[in-house]
Amino acid sequence: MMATDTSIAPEGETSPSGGKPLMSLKGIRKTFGSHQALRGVDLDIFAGECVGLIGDNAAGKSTLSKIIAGTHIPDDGHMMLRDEPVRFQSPADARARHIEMVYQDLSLCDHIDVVGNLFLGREMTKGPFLDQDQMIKRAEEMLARLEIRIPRLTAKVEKLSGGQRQAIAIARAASFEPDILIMDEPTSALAVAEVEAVLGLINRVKERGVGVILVTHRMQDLFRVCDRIAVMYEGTKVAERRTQDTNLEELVDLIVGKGGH
Amino acid sequence: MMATDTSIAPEGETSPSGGKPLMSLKGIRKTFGSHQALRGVDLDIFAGECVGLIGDNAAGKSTLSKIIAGTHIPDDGHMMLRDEPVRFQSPADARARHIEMVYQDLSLCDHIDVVGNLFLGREMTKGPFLDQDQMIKRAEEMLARLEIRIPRLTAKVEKLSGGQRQAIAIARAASFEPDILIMDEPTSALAVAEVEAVLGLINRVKERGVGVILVTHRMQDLFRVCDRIAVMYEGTKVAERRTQDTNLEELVDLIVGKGGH
Amino acid sequence: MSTTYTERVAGSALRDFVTDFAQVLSIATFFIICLVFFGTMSDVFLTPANLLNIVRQAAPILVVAVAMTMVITTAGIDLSVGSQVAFINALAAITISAGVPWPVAIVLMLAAGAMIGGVQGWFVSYQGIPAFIVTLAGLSIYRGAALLLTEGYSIPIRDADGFLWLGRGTLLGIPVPALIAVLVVIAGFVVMWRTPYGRQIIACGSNLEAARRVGMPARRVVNSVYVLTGVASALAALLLAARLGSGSSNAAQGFELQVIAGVVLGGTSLMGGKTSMIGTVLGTLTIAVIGNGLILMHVSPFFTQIVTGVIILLAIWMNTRLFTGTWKIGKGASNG
Amino acid sequence: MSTTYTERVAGSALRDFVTDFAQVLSIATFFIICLVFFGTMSDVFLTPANLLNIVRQAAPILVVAVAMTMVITTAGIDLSVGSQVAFINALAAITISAGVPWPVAIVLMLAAGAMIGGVQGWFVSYQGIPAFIVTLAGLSIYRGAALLLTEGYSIPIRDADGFLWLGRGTLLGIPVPALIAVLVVIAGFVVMWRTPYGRQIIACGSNLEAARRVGMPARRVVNSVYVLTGVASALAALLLAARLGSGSSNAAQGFELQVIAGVVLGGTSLMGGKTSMIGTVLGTLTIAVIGNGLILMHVSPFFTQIVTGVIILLAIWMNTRLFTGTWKIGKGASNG
Amino acid sequence: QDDGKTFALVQINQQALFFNEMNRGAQEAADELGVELVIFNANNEAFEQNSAIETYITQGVDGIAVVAIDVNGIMPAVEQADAAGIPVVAIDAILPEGPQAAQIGVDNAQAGADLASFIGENMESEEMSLGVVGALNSYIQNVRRDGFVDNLPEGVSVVNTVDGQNIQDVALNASENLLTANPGMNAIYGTGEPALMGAIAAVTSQGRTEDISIYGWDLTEQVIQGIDDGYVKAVVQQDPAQMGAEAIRSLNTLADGGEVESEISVPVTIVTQDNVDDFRSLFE
Ligand SMILES: Nc1ncnc2c1ncn2[C@@H]1O[C@H](COP(=O)(O)OP(=O)(O)OP(=O)(O)O)[C@@H](O)[C@H]1O
Ligand SMILES: Nc1ncnc2c1ncn2[C@@H]1O[C@H](COP(=O)(O)OP(=O)(O)OP(=O)(O)O)[C@@H](O)[C@H]1O
Ligand SMILES: O[C@@H]1[C@H](O)[C@H](O)CO[C@H]1O
Ligand SMILES: [Mg+2]
Ligand SMILES: [Mg+2]
Repeated sequence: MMATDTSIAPEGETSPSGGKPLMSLKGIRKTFGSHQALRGVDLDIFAGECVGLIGDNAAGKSTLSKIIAGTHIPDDGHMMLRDEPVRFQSPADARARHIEMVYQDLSLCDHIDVVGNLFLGREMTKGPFLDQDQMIKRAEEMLARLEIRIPRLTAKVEKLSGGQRQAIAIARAASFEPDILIMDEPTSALAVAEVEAVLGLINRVKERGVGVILVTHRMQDLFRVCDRIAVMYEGTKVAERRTQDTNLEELVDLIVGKGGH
Repeated sequence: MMATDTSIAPEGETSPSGGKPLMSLKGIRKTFGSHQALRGVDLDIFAGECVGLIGDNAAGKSTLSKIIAGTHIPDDGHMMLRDEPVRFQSPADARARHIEMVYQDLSLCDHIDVVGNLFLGREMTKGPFLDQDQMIKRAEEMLARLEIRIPRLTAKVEKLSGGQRQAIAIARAASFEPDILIMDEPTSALAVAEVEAVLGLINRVKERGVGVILVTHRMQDLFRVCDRIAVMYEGTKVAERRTQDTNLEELVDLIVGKGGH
Repeated sequence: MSTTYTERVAGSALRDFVTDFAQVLSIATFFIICLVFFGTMSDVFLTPANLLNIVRQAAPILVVAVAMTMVITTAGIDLSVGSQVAFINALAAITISAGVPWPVAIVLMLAAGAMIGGVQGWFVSYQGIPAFIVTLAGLSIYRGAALLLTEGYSIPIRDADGFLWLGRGTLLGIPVPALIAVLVVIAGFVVMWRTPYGRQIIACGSNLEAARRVGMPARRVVNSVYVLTGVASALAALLLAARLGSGSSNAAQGFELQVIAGVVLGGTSLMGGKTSMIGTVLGTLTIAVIGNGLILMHVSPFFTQIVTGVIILLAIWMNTRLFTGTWKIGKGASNG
Repeated sequence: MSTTYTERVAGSALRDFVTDFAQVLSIATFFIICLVFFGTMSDVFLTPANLLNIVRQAAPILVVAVAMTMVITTAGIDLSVGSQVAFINALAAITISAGVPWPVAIVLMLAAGAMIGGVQGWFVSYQGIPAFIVTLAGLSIYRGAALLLTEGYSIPIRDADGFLWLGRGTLLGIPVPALIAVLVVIAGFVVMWRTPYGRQIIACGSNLEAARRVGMPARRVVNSVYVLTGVASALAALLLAARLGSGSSNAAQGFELQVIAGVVLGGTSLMGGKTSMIGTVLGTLTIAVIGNGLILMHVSPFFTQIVTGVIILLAIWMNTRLFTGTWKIGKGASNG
Repeated sequence: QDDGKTFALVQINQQALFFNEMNRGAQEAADELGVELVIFNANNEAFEQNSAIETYITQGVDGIAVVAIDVNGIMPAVEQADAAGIPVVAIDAILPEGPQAAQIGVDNAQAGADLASFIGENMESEEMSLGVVGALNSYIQNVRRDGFVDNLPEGVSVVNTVDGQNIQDVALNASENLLTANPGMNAIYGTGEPALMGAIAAVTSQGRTEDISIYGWDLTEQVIQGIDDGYVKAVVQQDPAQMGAEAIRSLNTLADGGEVESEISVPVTIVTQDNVDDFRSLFE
């Protein structure tokens, strides 16, 4: 049933640093009802690199990402963070370990304003009270870095455009010094300039030593930021390539199962 | 305040057919609270052509699309459908005129199964009852055409992956012989093969004489299916180009306001 | 390099079934436990006479619960049903006492119920006022109207044996109210399960804007479910009047909470979209069975309220743990 | 080719304000209309004595409404508050009658309230049982417990003048219950408006999963709001006991609906996330004012319930039309 | 004729004939005396009664009559009224020691006991097993239940007590279950109008009029029918209209500076087939 790519080069070789992985997943499985979302997946993430996670729709990319972020608890498998076994019971556990995620569904609170969503779960306070002024000031910086324009930071996010909402989710995850940053299709609703800004952001955080996982269907972006690309198929990881060793056609073939050349 | 591109060639010239437009918008305005989402937009859609609608995030693309689909009622402006003035009070009015839309937020009912969502508002019946068998049969065909795999058609859509959900929204809008098909970022969550399927679908329906409006941030797709491209900026239409007369760089410049060369 | 591509194997369909129907399975299990428990504790409980008794008593609640399921499925609520029952029940007694032939009175009452419900539904759907507020106002208004009509008298219904038969008679050995309730339940079940109208109700509760966008007459649908609670309340009022042989403003106090309790216990979600007509029936009957069983067991009336509450709570708790699979030992036991 | 690029001009901020606060503005307007109307109809209405009267009478409801606002903001509900009030109110009378010094009794009662609320909250948040069912069971259980404690009689509180002062005394000319209610309201307002805890409550109601995903202790927060309704109910029970000088299992029947009505009238949404503490205060006071005004106007008791219901309904209707801008004539009047 | 006096009657609810009759009697007396009467309906909420009394005090009415829900809880309001110089009289429910000027009505405990001894005097067989349909949420009815049960004669056993909650249809269900639960039971005692109505509907609709005897409180048309048919044996009938009238007359006297008896008793009658004819006119 397991079908990981056995012919791929051993771990050390695909890693950019040759060192120990920041995070390491082994044999991750997850079943929903009768549906095997993940059928035993291994994945390493190294500090300062970006791993692209690609695959057909419903291949299990989001499920795997959520497991790393503590949102789902795997049915089976092991996770190691800096050589230490971890078992996240909730996203709070993962966040405490500096793992942040941009969710595909964004996970915003529609009834809370832009600032509030940016600082959700990490509100700035002055004494026992929210420090709204300070948060607004920082929020402006956070959004400016993503080149997104939001006229009224105290407007509820409910009414914002798709791209504006996505930018908020990205700014929230990226702004609090994560060690591991998981981005599940972060640029799907963004316009050209904003996509550039996000790709720039990824390259910047990589330089700071952050390990990034980028789930995306935009193949051309992979080659601009990723060091390594993992391909998923029907709940398994079927291949892993260094970006410099592969090309678009190969990846597309791998995704749809015409791989293995 | 109005800032449409006045130097552009007159209507007839950008139209592929040289005939009358299928639908024509004039001076469309829409304000939400203090925010001018649309500040007077003109747009024509001709039968058998695909108009690309692009622009920065929050430029007003979705708002304009929703007005055509009857979801928003414009504050001001006129709409003509086949030379006849129309004023939609609700999406039902637009649907009655064979205008279908794929919404950016998908507009699925999470508690209803896949088949039910595909046929939402157009259930097949046998006597007074839903004809579930018939619907399942047709649903399989609808989804197969988009190359999407959904194992259990009677599963609630709530739990499906992002791409699966988007495919359902597309299949729903495209399958009922629309005259005008509006697609608001329909491929944002789709994998490579599925995107191809949607582009193929657009070309197929164009051949049948459908007028398609495609809102997208994936510039490369525009050149594969669009005949004409309208660029929006801050609630106005700032430019309109025939696809064959423009290129990627020009479009990107137009979007961010460096246009007008 | 060669990679091995394998397709997923579909797991047991039973697991999907259990997941999809967890709430109904849970209330069904608990219902059966109740039957067994009370059957063991009391000789009388499982006698046909007593079981028919329970269904007859539950009939008015069941009838309204069916319509309430639809209202709650649209993410609405109708708090006014008890007051509507009191009002129509009083009006029916007055109408019949005034000499109007009872079949005509029945039709008039059902029409009055539809009208009352229609007005409330209009405020909810076309005016966008929260259903809770509209029907809370209704709760006050119709109870007041019942008071005003009867001035506190309970109005006897005489010389209308056909009418009283509705509440007290039997057909083929089965109490008429029970038969009527069963018919209403079947109709409600079929509507929700297999008709476009039922689909519209679910869609409106799941995502009202989506329902509107696909061209459904969303407002009309939302309006209509309140018409249904109105008609159902009128029917329940007729059953009660026929059973009591009188109409009184005192009838059906707290009725709304009993009805809603049955619906929610059955798994229909107050947040809309999630619905189960079978669940409603089981939920309503469970509450009726507990009430009946405790009396049969001679539990002191000072304890009945406590015991009823505790049983309901523990039941739903036990079953949540059983069917959502969170009872797995060790990891995965907590969901966060 | 040259294209003209212009930026949007920001419209009037007033429009945003009106849109953002439509519901509070609406209930505030209506509250003022009520004051003016009853002031005109009755000489006594606007006298300080009567106004203080109203606040004192509304105090127990206000106290619980503040906590209820938080519960409803999390998309929950607490139907058991009336029964909790009855239970604690009876317990308090018994405790004080038994010779426990009243300050100790107060602390014990508040702790008991916290415990009751905590248990209910645990079922809701950690066990995932719908709040409606849990607290409906609570409604039954605590009313039953109160009955059992008192055996249906009322228990007088004697020789505890300090305690009775809480319900009857004044401080600087203002009734003590009113002062307590004002303090609770201010605390509630500040918490919801400007503290991380208030933000967590809103987040849990708006999108529970999102709140969890950003690392908020979502379950603990949901649990905690029920602790607050428990404590608030205990406080209300003490105010009532002190005002009535007795504890009775009959106290606070239908209290839960009054509380929830005030909260919902004030614009807090039963679907969660949307909250307004000022709205709650205005909503609760509006209902109190209508009750008081109708008595002063000597409206026949047969009509009060009808009139109350109609006023509430028409008020909210008028205001919905006024503030949502749907009153614009002609096109745009309908939103679909 | 009009000397501008206003009296308030603070009522429990208006869903039973009893209270409405009381209101009618009070209104007739008020009309007779040329005073204004305002009635407040508390809908069974004890603290609403206090609120209403406070409001009437601020408004400065000339006298208040109250049918208390919570006899202890009403006292602060009564004391407040007294402090404001407004006379208060209590109807039906007996208030504890306090400044109220008069207690009008029935001794419910005594009347309950009287009905019990009536049963003792008229027992047809040695044994009677009896079920009680009560209203645990009504203080007055609890008093009636205890007064009755505590004084039952030899040979009568209470097999079961159920709670009808003072609501007819609840009482009906409870009565039906009572019948099912106790096949050997041969009598029912209903402590108030809704309870009695529920018991009657249960017994008639289950065809048990042959073997069940019904006792209870408060006449209605159905009860009279039951007496005629023979299965309702004896019912305590109060004279609520007179209670209301006495209350207003007393208040009027008090407001004029006069004095009234501190206990004004309005006697009850135990209605049986023998004297039922006297009461038929009430319901015409
Ligand atoms: N909570 C859930 N309950 C049931 N099934 C689920 C759940 N979450 C995911 N699934 C199923 O697991 C499979 C994998 O979903 P996942 O979201 O991981 O796909 P994905 O690779 O992210 O796809 P996409 O590219 O479309 O976003 C899908 O078939 C989906 O229906
Ligand atoms: N219902 C609404 N209420 C208030 N403001 C709205 C509403 N709908 C849209 N807006 C505002 O109108 C502007 C245009 O939004 P729109 O969704 O049309 O942008 P868009 O061009 O589709 O952007 P994107 O590419 O991000 O999807 C945004 O600033 C948005 O906040
Ligand atoms: O005293 C009253 C009446 O006697 C009537 O039975 C209704 O309820 C009781 O409280
Ligand atoms: Mg995904
Ligand atoms: Mg958009």
